Amino acid sequence: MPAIDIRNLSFTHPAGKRPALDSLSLTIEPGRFTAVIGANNAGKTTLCHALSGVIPHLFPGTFEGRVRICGNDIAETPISKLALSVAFVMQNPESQLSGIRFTVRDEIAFGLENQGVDRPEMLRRVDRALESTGLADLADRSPHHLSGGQLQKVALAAAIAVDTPVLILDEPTTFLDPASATEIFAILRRLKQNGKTIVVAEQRLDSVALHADRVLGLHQGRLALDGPPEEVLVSPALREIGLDWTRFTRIAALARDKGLWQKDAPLPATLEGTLNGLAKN
Amino acid sequence: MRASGTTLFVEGQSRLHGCHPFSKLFFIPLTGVAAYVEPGTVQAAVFLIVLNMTLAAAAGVLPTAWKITWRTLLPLALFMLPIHGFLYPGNHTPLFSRQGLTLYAEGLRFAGTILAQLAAVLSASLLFVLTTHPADLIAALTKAGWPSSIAYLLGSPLLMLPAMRDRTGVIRAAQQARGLDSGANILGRIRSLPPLVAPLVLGAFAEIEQRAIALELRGFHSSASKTSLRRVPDSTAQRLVRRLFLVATVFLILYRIMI
Amino acid sequence: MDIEIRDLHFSYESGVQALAGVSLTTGRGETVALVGHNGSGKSTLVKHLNGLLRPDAGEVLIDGKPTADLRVAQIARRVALLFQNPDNQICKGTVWEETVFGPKNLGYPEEKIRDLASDSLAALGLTEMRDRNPHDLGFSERKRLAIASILAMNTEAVVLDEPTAGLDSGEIKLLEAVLRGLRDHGRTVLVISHDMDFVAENMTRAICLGQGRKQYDGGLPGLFGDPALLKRCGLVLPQTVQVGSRLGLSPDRLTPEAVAAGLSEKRPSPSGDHPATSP
Amino acid sequence: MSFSEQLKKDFTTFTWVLIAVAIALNIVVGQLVSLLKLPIFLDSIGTILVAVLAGPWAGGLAGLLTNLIWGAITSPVAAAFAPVAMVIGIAAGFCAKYGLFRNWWLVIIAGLIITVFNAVVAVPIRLYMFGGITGSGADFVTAYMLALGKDLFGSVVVTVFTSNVVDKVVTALLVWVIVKALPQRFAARFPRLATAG
Repeated sequence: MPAIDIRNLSFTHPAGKRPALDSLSLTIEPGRFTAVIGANNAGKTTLCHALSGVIPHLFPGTFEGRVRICGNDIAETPISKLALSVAFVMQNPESQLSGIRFTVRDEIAFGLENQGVDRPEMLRRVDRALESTGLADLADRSPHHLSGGQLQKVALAAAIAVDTPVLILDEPTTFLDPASATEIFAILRRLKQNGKTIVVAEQRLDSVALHADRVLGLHQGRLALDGPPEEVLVSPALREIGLDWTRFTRIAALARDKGLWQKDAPLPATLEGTLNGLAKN
Repeated sequence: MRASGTTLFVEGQSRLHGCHPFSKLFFIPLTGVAAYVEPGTVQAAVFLIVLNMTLAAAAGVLPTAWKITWRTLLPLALFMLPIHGFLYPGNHTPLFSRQGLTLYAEGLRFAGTILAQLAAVLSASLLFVLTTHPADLIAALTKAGWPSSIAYLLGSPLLMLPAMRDRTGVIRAAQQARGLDSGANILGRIRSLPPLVAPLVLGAFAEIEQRAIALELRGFHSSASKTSLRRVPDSTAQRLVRRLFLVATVFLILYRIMI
Repeated sequence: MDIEIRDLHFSYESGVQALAGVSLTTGRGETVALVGHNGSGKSTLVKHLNGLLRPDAGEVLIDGKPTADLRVAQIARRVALLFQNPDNQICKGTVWEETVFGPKNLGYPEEKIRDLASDSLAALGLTEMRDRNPHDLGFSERKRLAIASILAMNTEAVVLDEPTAGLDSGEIKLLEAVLRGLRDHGRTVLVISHDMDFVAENMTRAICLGQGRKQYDGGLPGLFGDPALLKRCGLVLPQTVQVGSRLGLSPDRLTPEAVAAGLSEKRPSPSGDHPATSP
Repeated sequence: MSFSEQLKKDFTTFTWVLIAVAIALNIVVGQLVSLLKLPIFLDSIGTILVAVLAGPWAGGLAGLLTNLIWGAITSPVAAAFAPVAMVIGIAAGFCAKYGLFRNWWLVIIAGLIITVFNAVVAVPIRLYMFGGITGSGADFVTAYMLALGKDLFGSVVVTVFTSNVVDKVVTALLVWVIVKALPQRFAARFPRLATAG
């Protein structure tokens, strides 16, 4: 059974002139790390919403098609039950806090409390989440005094604690500095190794190139690109959806123009790829 | 654990800190009714003030309680004693007279009584506020089966406040940097109000959607019976005392109505 | 316009010392990046440039005149400051009203306000949205609106705090064109940014703050060529310099084109079969 | 779960967060205004906003809890006036329900109505709990009325009314302006806006 199964999904916001998502169909196998890329307003956030049940449960608008997460039809499953199979981390670190927990530890436990997990189990899971996000030292601090990067890790820890098979993240690093962004991706990588299915909308294509197994490129609500990062991120079509190659790719392409790149060798999207390619020549 | 300056809560390990929040909460109406039920007699109020301040001392919060009590009651006293002393409608026993102004006994007694009654209720409220971490009250409410939404309304504004206060500072700075002059005369200050208030309100409103989504997705309204990481100790004795407080409060109210 | 800061000290009420003696000068047409890790004093420093904060010691001079006796609203004529979050400044019901808010406060003549506002909106690709409610727009559109409304004030110096956060690559190109325009008109531009790729390709000088002091002030190659400094200040190398440094190119090659040119200079004959360098 | 049940449920989560935000806004705006040294309080702006957007009961709850929380963060005395803040919210909600937030002069009438209801609850509390004096500038009005020979009750009524009327009218007007400026996306969440605005 695929972790995510989307059939002919369209969604139009009440005031929207065109659909935010337009006849999208795709499946994602369990344990994959999928990145969603695209210009602003391409539909990344709406897709994340559709994968976490925010759409159609919490947003007004026209919803067509079918989305299944771990076999549950999201339109027919109550959102509190969906919360058992999918967790969602949002762009803005602050507004996704519960708002009623006074310590990092209690904040991470919030979702477990709502599920009625018994206390010893809860303590175990919260400690594990603190450990795996490197937040153990901040456990007793107020979440409202943390930096954006730390808050985003709290949100991730909360998702780790509820231990859902699927994790959706909507541009989690937009407001973070590069060091925090790197840490977030390192945590995601470990989660993937533990078998989680991860979907992350992201603008930082260099991070996408390093971590994703598969890249979905959205353009005006449609699926314009779909493939492994080494294909999608260096495809000339990337520019057609309003994005730029990473500078690693651009350097390689310029080198190719100058004859400094092996003929017919694919362009890379990572630092190592570029260095290796240049070394080979 | 610190409440991180969100409320007046003072950290401590005293027995009063360890009491169930409801026990301390139920004591407030009892004090209020006891202090106000028999207007004109100050004894009950004074007894309660002494009792509450003793409890505050035992809990290690007396300095804070004392400071807040004075900060609250001093301005009241400064207005109340002269206004009632000179002008209370029931005045007829002059105490002191100078240049046509006469200070009367009845007014001063009236003002003194009110101040004592207020101090009694205030000190009881302070016992609760100073020794109860808001998280404990929220956990207690949830455990007692109150709707999670009510707990949310009590807790989340407290936690939103610091960030929102910071935002007012940033908004002021941002608009001043765009040439908004809020240091001018009163008309200018009134005119500067909408550009300061609008971003605050609209910005806060823009986050409502995300906050609501976050709550829903984390199962805030799930029908499962909820558990709590935070434990609020309670005891049979405390439950009994709470019931006693409640009965006494009701009795005093009935007594006042009957007599 | 010349901005001069002399031995600036500033501590917050909480007792945290944010600036412990910073001095710098900038002149016409300079585009300066202000970098450093979170809490290094960058935001505190720029708030002194238009009087939002007042120094504990030291002074800020604009064209040789101290700002100490000027009100913020007066300095706003000379130095415009964009804060990170656009929602902290958007206060009007339409994009147009929002854009003219600043120039109106500065008391420009109406015709000039109209021209400045239309030009700024056009530069940031917002012309078609002029009658929309800003809060019906997406985040990156609101961010561009905030930039446009600062630009419309037509000041000699512009300070931008994290202008690229939340913008996609197309929108960043608009911003880059705007910065080029400002530089060509001799305006002073100061940008706080974590986005080193953006800094590398658009700025001419970097000032790095750390622990409330200036850690570096000079050209970008000097900054990117000092690994110890970068580490101390929590900075990463731009992608171009990451490639260049591993291939033994000097850190003044800041664009992909410059790196590629460096590669061919290093190895004029493309047929050579030796590795360029070892990492 | 049927669609209408679902809609109802969605509406409430959104409304709960709205109320929480409004409570924080009351407190923060109240503090901002006192910083600007203006002769108004504006500390019921969130309450009235909620009342207009989500109805009298949501408004009442916002007012009630604002003062209880205020009591916990500054001084418990604020909590004594929680019923007053609640009535402000309820009154504003009914004003909006009956179409008084449609144009500026109706909004002024709404402000006056809110002031009246404010007084109905504030006077007894001020009178019986505080002996008519609350330690603020408004006490001078009370003193003046007493000096004119009015009884305590009459003096307190006049004080409460005069010290609130400008504030409540200005607050109502500001709420009206803000509601008009709300983005469509947001307004779509509140069916009541169709009748109120």
